[in-house]
Amino acid sequence: MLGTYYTFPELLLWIPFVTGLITFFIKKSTSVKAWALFSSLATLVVSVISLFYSDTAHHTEYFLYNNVSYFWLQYIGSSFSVGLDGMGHLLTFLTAFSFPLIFAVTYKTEYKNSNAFYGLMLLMQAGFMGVFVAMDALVFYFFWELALIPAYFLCSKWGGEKRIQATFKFFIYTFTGSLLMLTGIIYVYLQTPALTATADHSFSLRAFYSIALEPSQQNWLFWLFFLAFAIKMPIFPFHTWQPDTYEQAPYSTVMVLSGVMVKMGVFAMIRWLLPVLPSAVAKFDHLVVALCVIGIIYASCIALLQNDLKRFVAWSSIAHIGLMGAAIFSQTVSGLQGVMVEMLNHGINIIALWIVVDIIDKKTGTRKISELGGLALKSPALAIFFVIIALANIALPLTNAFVSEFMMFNGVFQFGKWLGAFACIGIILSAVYMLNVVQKVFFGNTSAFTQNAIVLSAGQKVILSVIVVSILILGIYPQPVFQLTHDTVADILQRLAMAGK
Amino acid sequence: MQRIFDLVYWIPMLPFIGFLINGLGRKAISKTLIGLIGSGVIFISFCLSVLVFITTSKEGFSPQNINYFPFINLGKIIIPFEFHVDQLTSLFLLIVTGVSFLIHVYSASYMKDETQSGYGRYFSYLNLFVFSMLLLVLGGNYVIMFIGWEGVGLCSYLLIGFWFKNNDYNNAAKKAFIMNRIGDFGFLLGIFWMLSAFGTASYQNLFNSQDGIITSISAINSPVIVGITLLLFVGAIGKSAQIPLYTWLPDAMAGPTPVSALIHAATMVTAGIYMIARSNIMYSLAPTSMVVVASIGLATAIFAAVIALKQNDIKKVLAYSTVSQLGYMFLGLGVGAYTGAVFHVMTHAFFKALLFLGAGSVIHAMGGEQDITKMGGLGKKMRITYITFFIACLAIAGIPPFAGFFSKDEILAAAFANNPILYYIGLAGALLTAFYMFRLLALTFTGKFRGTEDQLHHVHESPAAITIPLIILAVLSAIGGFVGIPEILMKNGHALGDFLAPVFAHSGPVTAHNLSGQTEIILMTTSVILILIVSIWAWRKYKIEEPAAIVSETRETTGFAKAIKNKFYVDELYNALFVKPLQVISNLLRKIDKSAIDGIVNGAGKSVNYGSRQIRLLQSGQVGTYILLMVIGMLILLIIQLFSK
Amino acid sequence: MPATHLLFWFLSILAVVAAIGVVSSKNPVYSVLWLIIVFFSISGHYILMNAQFLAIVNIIVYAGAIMVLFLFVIMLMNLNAAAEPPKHVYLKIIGVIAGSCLMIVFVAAFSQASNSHTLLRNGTGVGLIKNLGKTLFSQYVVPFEISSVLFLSAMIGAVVIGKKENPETV
Amino acid sequence: MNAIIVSALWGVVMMFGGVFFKKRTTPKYWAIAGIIILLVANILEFFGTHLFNVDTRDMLHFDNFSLHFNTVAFSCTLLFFLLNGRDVEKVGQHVSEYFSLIFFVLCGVSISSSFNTLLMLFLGIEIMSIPLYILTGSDKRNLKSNEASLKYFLMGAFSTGIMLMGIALIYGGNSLGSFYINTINLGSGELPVMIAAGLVLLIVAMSFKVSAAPFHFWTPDVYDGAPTVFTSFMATIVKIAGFIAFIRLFQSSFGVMHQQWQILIVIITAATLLIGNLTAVFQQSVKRMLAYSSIAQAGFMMLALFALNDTAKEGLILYAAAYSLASIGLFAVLIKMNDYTIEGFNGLGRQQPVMAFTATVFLLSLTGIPLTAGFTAKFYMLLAAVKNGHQFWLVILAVICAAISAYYYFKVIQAMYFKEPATDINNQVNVSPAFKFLLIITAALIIILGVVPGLLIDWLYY
Amino acid sequence: MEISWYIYLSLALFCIGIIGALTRRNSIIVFMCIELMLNSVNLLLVAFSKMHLQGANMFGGAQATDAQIFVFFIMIVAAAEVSVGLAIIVMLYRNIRSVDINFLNRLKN
Repeated sequence: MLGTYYTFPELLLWIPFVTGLITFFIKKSTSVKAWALFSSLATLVVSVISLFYSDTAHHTEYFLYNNVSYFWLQYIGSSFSVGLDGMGHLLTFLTAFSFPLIFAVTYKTEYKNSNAFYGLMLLMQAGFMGVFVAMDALVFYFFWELALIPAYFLCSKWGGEKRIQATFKFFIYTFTGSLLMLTGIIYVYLQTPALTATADHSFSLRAFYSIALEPSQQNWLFWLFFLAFAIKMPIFPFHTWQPDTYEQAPYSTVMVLSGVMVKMGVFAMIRWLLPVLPSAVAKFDHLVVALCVIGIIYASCIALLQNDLKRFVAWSSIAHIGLMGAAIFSQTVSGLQGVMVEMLNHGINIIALWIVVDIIDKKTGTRKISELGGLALKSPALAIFFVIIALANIALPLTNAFVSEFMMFNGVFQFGKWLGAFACIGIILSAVYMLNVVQKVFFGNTSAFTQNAIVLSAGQKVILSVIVVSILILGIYPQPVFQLTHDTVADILQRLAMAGK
Repeated sequence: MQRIFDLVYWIPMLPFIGFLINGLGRKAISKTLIGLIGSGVIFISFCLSVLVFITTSKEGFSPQNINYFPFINLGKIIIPFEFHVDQLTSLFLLIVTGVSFLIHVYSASYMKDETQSGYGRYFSYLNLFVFSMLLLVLGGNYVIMFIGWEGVGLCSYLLIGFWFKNNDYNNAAKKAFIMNRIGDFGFLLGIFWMLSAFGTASYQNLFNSQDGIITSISAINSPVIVGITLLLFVGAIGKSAQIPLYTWLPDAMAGPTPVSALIHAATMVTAGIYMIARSNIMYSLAPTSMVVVASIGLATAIFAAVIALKQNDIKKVLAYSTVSQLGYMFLGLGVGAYTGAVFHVMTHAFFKALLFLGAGSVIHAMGGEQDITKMGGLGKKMRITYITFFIACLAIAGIPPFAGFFSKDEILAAAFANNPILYYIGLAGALLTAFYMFRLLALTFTGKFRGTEDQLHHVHESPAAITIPLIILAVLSAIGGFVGIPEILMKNGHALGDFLAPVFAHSGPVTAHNLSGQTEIILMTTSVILILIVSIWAWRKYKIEEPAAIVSETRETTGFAKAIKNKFYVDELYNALFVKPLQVISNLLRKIDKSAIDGIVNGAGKSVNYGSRQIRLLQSGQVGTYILLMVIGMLILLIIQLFSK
Repeated sequence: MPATHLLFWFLSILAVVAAIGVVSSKNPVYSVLWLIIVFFSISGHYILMNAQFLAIVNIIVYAGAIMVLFLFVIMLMNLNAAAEPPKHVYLKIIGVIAGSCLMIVFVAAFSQASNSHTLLRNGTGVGLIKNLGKTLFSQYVVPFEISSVLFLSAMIGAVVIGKKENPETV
Repeated sequence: MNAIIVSALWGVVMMFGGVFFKKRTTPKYWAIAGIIILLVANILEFFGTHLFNVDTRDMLHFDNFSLHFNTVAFSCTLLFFLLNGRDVEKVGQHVSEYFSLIFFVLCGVSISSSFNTLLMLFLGIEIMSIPLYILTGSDKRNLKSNEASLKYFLMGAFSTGIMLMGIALIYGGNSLGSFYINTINLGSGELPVMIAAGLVLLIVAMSFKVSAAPFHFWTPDVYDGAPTVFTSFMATIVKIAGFIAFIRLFQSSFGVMHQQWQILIVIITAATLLIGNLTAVFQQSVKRMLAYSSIAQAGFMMLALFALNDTAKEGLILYAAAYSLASIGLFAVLIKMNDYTIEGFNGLGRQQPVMAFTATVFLLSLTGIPLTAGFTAKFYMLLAAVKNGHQFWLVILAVICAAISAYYYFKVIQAMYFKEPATDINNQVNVSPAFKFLLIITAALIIILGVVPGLLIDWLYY
Repeated sequence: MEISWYIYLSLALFCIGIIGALTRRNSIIVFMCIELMLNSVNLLLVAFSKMHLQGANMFGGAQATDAQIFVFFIMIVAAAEVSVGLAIIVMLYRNIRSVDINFLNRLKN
């Protein structure tokens, strides 16, 4: 069993990293693609296997396979320790699942000097993995930044015509946030007790959880962390980098950005903010939830007016993220569990959405909603896929998003009736903008751009079907995901509750 | 016989399978086969429903709660995927499966002009609808009900926009879905509140006679209950097209006629009534909400009926009449006549489906013409349609012994018991109903033909696949009422009431009639007499022999009449109140985003650039200046260090 | 008032006046001369504090070598008063103000310095060549040696900078 | 002591070499040999072998810190020679003189890293500075170079005057009447006025040497005017030597009364960070931009003086290494360019992948992106500063400035990778494989230090 | 004589030197002003060495000489600086025929 030689987190981390580095030295573009796909599939296999060891019931074995720690900077009490808990399993799986999907669906697309492209993609995957498995604040920060760099290069090299400015804004914005977080991390670190003989403080997650800071300290530390994560997610009003970046980024990258990278923020909120600064969370939760709820409405309203499909998806995603943020800070079982499931669902759904948009863009040569129309006449298959995906995005029952959004709204409602009610307006608005687009793009009469039919390749059909099936399965039987993340949620809520007393 | 409950899940499952087959194989399978599958699966589940019904009607039957798997399990909140079967369920099962079976058969012929794949699409949608509707009815808790609830909404969206080339249809479909969403918004909040208040959403735990949470709540009108019930009612308003969310239903007539019959008359729109009847215990605990329900129902009943007076589109008339009939049902619920409401749902399903199908047959014959001012005298050409339609009119107008009479009478009686004023208004509504129905009948089937020549040649009786369902429904709406004969006319004749009694047992005190025999008789007779008079008046008024006279209907009216003709400008009002403002706000927000929020972010960058441009001027290149600045810096440091204490 | 005080005041005033002369005189040559006067007066102070060795060195090195060097350079460039157009007057003023502020700050600070009133001790010929030499070559031999590096680099510098390059080699 | 003597001697050797070497290329190899010997000698001393036993009367004090720093400085110089040896030849005729001057500077560096009296500090600083005046002016025909050297000289001399006044005042205030820096340390009492004044003047003078605002004005002009090779040397090794001297002086002499003068450092640090970063944003010439960035980096290194604890010292060593490696590499790349403006870098990624990639690594390191030494260095600085426990806002300011720095460093990256190259053929850059190899080595070093900084720091506790 | 007299005197000279450096444009004169500053420092150091005589007794007289030695070194350095500085000035003069520091403005911003 792999787990006995290399623990799963290591494998998940190193496979993409090493293969990514190798990719740079492959010359032929076809073999590059094959190699990248192969690597991502290998990662997927590992993560799937790891899911079988995610059961915390027989704990020793579980721990053995999923946690490891090496000496790193022992003099300042930071060790290279990585591990997988429920949430880690979930998100590593999402990462591992989305990459092969993306590679496969964009297999036809030709990127110039593709070895660099795929190499960076794989490095980015490694970065994500690192963030999700990090059990040490410094390691976490390390990968948090590392994930950003490939994204920067991918977007500004292979993106649209205004790519450089847009991506640069994105980079500077997030970089600032994370630097602030770094200072926060350092401050917290200096409050931690010594866990090892060599250093008198420690960066390990354990140490971070073990301390109880003064409320006065927490109150300003909170913002240092929150800013970084809020920008990454992005929560209103820190979202302005997102539409531009999504508009400019190449499709396969934007799939990753919106599908996985955004989850880094959510993940970090849950792992590094809530349990570490509980009293500050208790102090500011209303404010934050209010912000998020405003964000939902705000983004939905603006999404109504978008004429560019990419920007449209970007805004709708902001709305969803807002809901996640609100649910996190509702600090309820329902809310947090909902977020867990939603992280997976949102990942799948938005990637699916991008895939379809990509196909439309490639085939018709336009992203302008006003220039499209009547696609359903010529290419019914695409229409059906899109409609299902769109319905998943507006959280129609029996699609995956319904479960998660139901729980998140429920959580927010428990947190505050009025906030909850206000947030729920989102479901109406989401229906409005989604159906608008469905109608304008697929129904009605064909336009000059949509004269000739779009024939889906077999590969695309297969991938979209896989996605649709997973959408439905997760929509009808989400129980496994709950079981996966149950312990994490319980643990975090318990910490919050203890701080409450 | 109990083992039937192990098969219950097949009732929704079969239509779902039908949906899959027809949906995926819509290109492969031949039309006839598609039709067969589509109707066949429904028929099987109809038979199953009959079995279920028989079982439930047995003595000493106790409600069944069938738990399949945990849908959402949060430890302390568990929402299982469960079915709940009792008398109410089984009755609705019968109605849904029965009516939809007939309509499937009808559609098989009605839609035969569709393209191969379109035909398949149609039937798959229809099956999917039945599936969702059955899920709604069978669901063992509010969440499962909600799943069905939104499912039917989706199907109605898909079916209204079935001919998606036409953007007006698409708009109608979108309107329907969004208005439903607004309702669902309330419903959802209701569920959330329920969950946070009671920690459960399944009927079993809420309404169980022994240890039900609600039943154990003694406080009448506790804010929680009122809040929840009102929120749920918002959902019902959306789904069952009550004021203020009714405007989607008339537009929904854009869909194929059988769809209007099935979804927008017989089944889906009655989901609201089902839901409230289902949660009758809660409502009985919240009289305030009851009042709200009753008043909204009554208002809708009158309002819609008034609008219906001046409509010339045959389907629009029927649509408004549906709205108004639904209003009656809510009135019934509001005054606690749950049985009456359900009874009316049943009868209404029969005669309204019949009316729509008849209308469909007429439109079919007229080659798509829907304007009644261009019809007339069709009775001679289309005998069966005419007669069945006539029966339906009698039924809906409430003329004994047809079905509508009994159900409507029960509601009105209960209303009188509750508060005479409700009764009088209700009666007025009934008269209006009688009037516009007979107006419709007369204009369509009697008098002289007003259409074009070739239409006249084209007119013919529809084929058997269309007429048979008509006949069956006609029979049902003729005799369907006898399941609920009032006590005073026949000792324990109210079979339906006895059947449903256990469901509404807990809200007994509210539902109890306290009317003396003769009052009831008097009410009945008066109403019947009045209705008859009105009907005959309408009949004579619109039995137009010479086409010229029709101008009275078509010409530009003024004042109140004009307002009625234009449906009181409600759509325009909503446009001005909600749609436009949303646009404006969104625009505003977009501007804010560009200028303010993004402005701040970019402003930071700009200010850095600006600062850079300014600060670099210090670097003047002059040694003298440099030394001067150094000295000044030194001065400042010295002063701080030496004199800051 | 003892003679030493008189001498002190005389030398001090001389030094300050001369210094002002250095700063203010238009013609560079004059300022050189003024500077030489300053050096002489400072040497006077050295003698006053009987640091004879330094006094001599000061005159030899500064007044002798360095100032002559300056003079050579100035002559070689034959700069005269006209060569220097006046600096912006307000810069001059600011400069003066800044300098005097500095002076004021120092004075204000040191007026309450603890040891500002300790008297200078005379006698004990620390300043004599004998003692200085001894210390320099016993205790301060290392810095002395090291300072040679300074001179070496200065020498090389003079070569590198001063020597005319013949263009074709570069 | 090894380092001082060897470097001085080798300086003399190179000086005479000027007479004997016939070929222009010979001095380079001698210099490389010399620096290797120097490095070895220093490492030997680090492990306790003293080639010369000289009684310095404790005027010089060689501890782990100073010796370790010397190692870093010499290694960087070695790298500098290897990368830029050829370019030194291009500057002017007196190749081997240049090298000997550099060796003298190194002598000054090793003095100022190990001084123990103010006298030695003074000498060390001067020995560092005077050769630099000359090197700056070494490109004699280039007016910019002349101007730079005169500016540098005048202001340098001025700062010397200020420093001396400071020393004098401290001597006066020091009741023991001694120049030994540890005798100045009077425990945590109230700072005597005279010493306080002297301390301010010393801070001013040292800030001048490390080009901290508002005493940084010479830096951009001098770095811009001087021949690029020497700029690279000045901006890296000399500057960090200044920092070592700075922290050494203030920790051992005024460390105990830190609180009484910390505010000055805070002001200077803040000013340096702001001015350095803000002004760099505007620059069009990469060379000048690097000059300003060196100011900005100096601001970050000032945090060590703000913190003044052990972490700060570790951090300073690390920062010294990270900053020097990156800057030397970057300058080496810059020298090869025909056009120093940012546009000059357009499309380099296409033409010279290796150069572009390594340059990217250097820039990322300067920005402080993880996995590069720059990050660990910045991290240690921040750690030290936060540990210090006062003025947290300064740390926030520092990181915000770091973010701003990304703004101008990434302009170059954008130019290299995302802009179209200039089409004219004479803009082609061509470099030797050996050069590329060295660049890769440098980049590798940076990344290694970024992953395991312990390799460098742990020697402090050897 | 009190030490403060000498302190003030040398400070005066120092500041005058600074003023000169600030106000003059002729680089040679600026340089001379800097020399003036150095000399003021020398003076101060010597004065201090005298002041420290009493402290000196407990250190065996050595300490007093320190300052004077220091002055000696300062002179050395000054000499070196002068040679280099003048060389630079001359070089510049060769090129631009002027020693006016206001003409040094090729490098700015």
